[in-house]
Amino acid sequence: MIFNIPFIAVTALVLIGLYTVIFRRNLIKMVIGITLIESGVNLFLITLGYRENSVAPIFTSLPPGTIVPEGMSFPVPQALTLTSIVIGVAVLALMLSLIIHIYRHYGTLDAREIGGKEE
Amino acid sequence: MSKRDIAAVVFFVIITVFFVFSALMIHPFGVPENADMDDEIIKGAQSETGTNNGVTSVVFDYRGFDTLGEATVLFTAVAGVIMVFRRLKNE
Amino acid sequence: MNIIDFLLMHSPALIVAIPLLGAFLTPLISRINNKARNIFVILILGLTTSIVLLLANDVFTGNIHTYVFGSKDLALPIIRILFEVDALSAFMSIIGAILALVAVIYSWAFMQENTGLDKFYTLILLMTAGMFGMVLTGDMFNLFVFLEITSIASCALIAFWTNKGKSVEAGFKYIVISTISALFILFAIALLYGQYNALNIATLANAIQFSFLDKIALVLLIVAFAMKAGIVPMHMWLPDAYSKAPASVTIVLVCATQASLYGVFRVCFTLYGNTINLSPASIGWIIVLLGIITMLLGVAMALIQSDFKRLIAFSAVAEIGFMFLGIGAGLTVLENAEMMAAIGLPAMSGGVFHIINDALDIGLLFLVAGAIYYATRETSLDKLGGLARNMKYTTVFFIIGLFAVSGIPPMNGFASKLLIYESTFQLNPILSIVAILSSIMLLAVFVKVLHSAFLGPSIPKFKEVKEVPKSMLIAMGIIASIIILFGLFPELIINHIVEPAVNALVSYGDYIREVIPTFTGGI
Amino acid sequence: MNEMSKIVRTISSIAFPLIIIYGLYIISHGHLTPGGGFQGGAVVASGCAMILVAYGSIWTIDKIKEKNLSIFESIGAICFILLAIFGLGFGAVFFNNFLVGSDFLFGTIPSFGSTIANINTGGVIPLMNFAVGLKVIAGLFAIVLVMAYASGSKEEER
Repeated sequence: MIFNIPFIAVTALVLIGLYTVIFRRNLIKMVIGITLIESGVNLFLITLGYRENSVAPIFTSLPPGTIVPEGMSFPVPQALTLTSIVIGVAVLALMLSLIIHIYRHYGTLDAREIGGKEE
Repeated sequence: MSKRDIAAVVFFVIITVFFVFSALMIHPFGVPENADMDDEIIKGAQSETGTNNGVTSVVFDYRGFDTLGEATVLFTAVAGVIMVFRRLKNE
Repeated sequence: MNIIDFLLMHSPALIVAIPLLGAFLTPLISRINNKARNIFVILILGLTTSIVLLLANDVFTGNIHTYVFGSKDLALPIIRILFEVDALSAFMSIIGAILALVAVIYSWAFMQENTGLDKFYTLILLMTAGMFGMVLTGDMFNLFVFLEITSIASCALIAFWTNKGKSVEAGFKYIVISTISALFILFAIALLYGQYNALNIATLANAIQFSFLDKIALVLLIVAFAMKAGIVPMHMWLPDAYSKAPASVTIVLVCATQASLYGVFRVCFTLYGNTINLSPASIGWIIVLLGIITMLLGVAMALIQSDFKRLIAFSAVAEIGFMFLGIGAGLTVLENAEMMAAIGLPAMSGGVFHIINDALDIGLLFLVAGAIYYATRETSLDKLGGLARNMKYTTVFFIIGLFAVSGIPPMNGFASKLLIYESTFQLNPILSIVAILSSIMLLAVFVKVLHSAFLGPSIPKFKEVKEVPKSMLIAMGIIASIIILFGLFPELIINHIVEPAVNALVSYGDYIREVIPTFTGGI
Repeated sequence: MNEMSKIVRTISSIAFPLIIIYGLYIISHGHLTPGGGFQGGAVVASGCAMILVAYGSIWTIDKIKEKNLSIFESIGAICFILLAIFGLGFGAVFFNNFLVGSDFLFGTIPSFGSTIANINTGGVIPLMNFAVGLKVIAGLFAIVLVMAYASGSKEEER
């Protein structure tokens, strides 16, 4: 069971993030929650690609005695995680710039106050 | 509690159950069940793409179109941020 | 090899790559001048539309196109990204191509007075490219990437008028909803990848065992796509986003929503088509129920709105209900061949036909609303009035849209709604009565708009209002003429475009067999 | 954002070239060692962001406009997609690695298994790394610059 710690971490990250998004009213905290969910999902992806006692799938100066391909971890989840991280950065930048504008218009970051206000 | 809060709690509980079960039921850490696609990629990476780095061979060759999409996402975000902070006419 | 064959062979890649290249070039071209940029964008989308039509023409005869990136042959196991185009994908990409082209023509005059237009056009092109990628791809992760491109671009465009707090708020709401749903989709993809070590849709559909994890993945995928498609319990973001965005963005956003709807269909029918062990009838009834609720709620909310664009947004919600009613009614009789031929196929073709009709009708109405905003700077129905005197063409286009959306002959809405009424009446008369009732209520809603905005005494404030510029009239004219064309020759459209799409929806086996020849299931 | 003290400015001026060189190393060795266009680009962009923080957004936007960065980004993206489209001319499909196995640049194929690093491998991958690197540097720096300038100019108004 101790080997499943990464999956426990994934669940914890996703649930903390989801809790923050659903129950917190501050927009910045919502964004932090989304970032947490995203880290959880990324961790899940990268965890799926690990094989016991494996090395990174890079052939430059490979440790002697490595079996190819069984001794290497999966390259695809790493590539997917890379893509997903960049997408996360893009979304984060856009969300933060919208929050700056919302703050200029309403003078508050509380989601409920913003919903009730007219311009 | 308002109706909205109850709906939020129900949604949260259902999703919690989903995530907990999927973390419990997926294969144990380090012992994947199936490795067809990745073994094929590791074996072919050097001869087909000429790279020593398996991850780069996936990122730029086998799944190169994803990387184009990823670069486009960044491009979109930059265009979006610059557009959102543009100078408006009446300012 | 002549040029047509070359284009046809590479068309799945070109349809995505040309708008992308156009988007990357737009910041450079707009250095020259604004006119060159507008012409360039229209040319790029015109070229894309012609390639889409070329590809669709071939796909509708029954071929399925596959395109492997980076390698000529399709070696198993699939390790490269694969595009797979069947009739349903081609159908959705036609909608996207036409509306995006209309949107840029409309923007020429409509957006003229705004700053930041080079970024605006870049984002429109990116959004279109993302939409094409979503409907053409045959790879789950690629679908996620294109979904993100579409949602980031649309979020930035919804918030285009940053001087209005409400539109920035609508954009923020949209990006939060779409990011969370995209992360759910990514998690579901990871679940599938962890079990089967594959990302290709056909490979996954062949390998799927429908274990407990697969069920979780199915629910997450459907919830996420339904959230983005604006189906009723999760439609909160839709009226805000539709009504606060510039009109030419809204019309592309309608297509983006329908691309998410395509995601629901692809997941239910292809990815899980072989293994779902609920009977199609029970899924069908769930969808029918969802459709009825969506329809009634959309119409009821539309009745009480006083803002023109918000009213159209709620009637767009109601229109989604009609699609669901048709497709769900078809599913309820999927297992019975006789009933299927008699009721199921007409109902499903009605539902699928209504997808394109909805995009055109709602699109036209939003363009009319945009035209009124352009002329009067006002969207509140309480303050508008007597516009028909000065804006003759716009009024005509509005009446065409009104007839089409409420299903009155000879418009396209009538053709698809008639199919839905007839087939659901045989299934259960109550369903068709509810559908007819909602149509009548939609008619009432828009007659109210016609009365309060276009007819009635002229208001002194709007005495000097002029007809909108030519480019906007041309854009509205294109959609209106397609609407009338579809309404006059519905048989032609149904036989050549809708039925191949319905067959592609039902017979998922062909889609999988194109990649994995040994696959035996499917209808 | 205002400029920081002289100590910070001096230290960041000294560190800046080192960060740039390290980032470029990561970009150019993407096909041999961990790293690549995105990672190296992020390193260089964070070096630029350090300069932005040290010298303030008004000084930085005088030196380089976000319009120019956006042009650089477009050029990077166009190079990337053109490299993909060239595959269509040579090998008849998109994203074909047409340089692998040719005698031209980066054409060598390494032998199977553990090898020593040879930079002359990888086909179009190193070129794509450079294109993506240029794009990411310009893109990330443009985001940071625009956001810093926009939130900074607001503070002055108050």
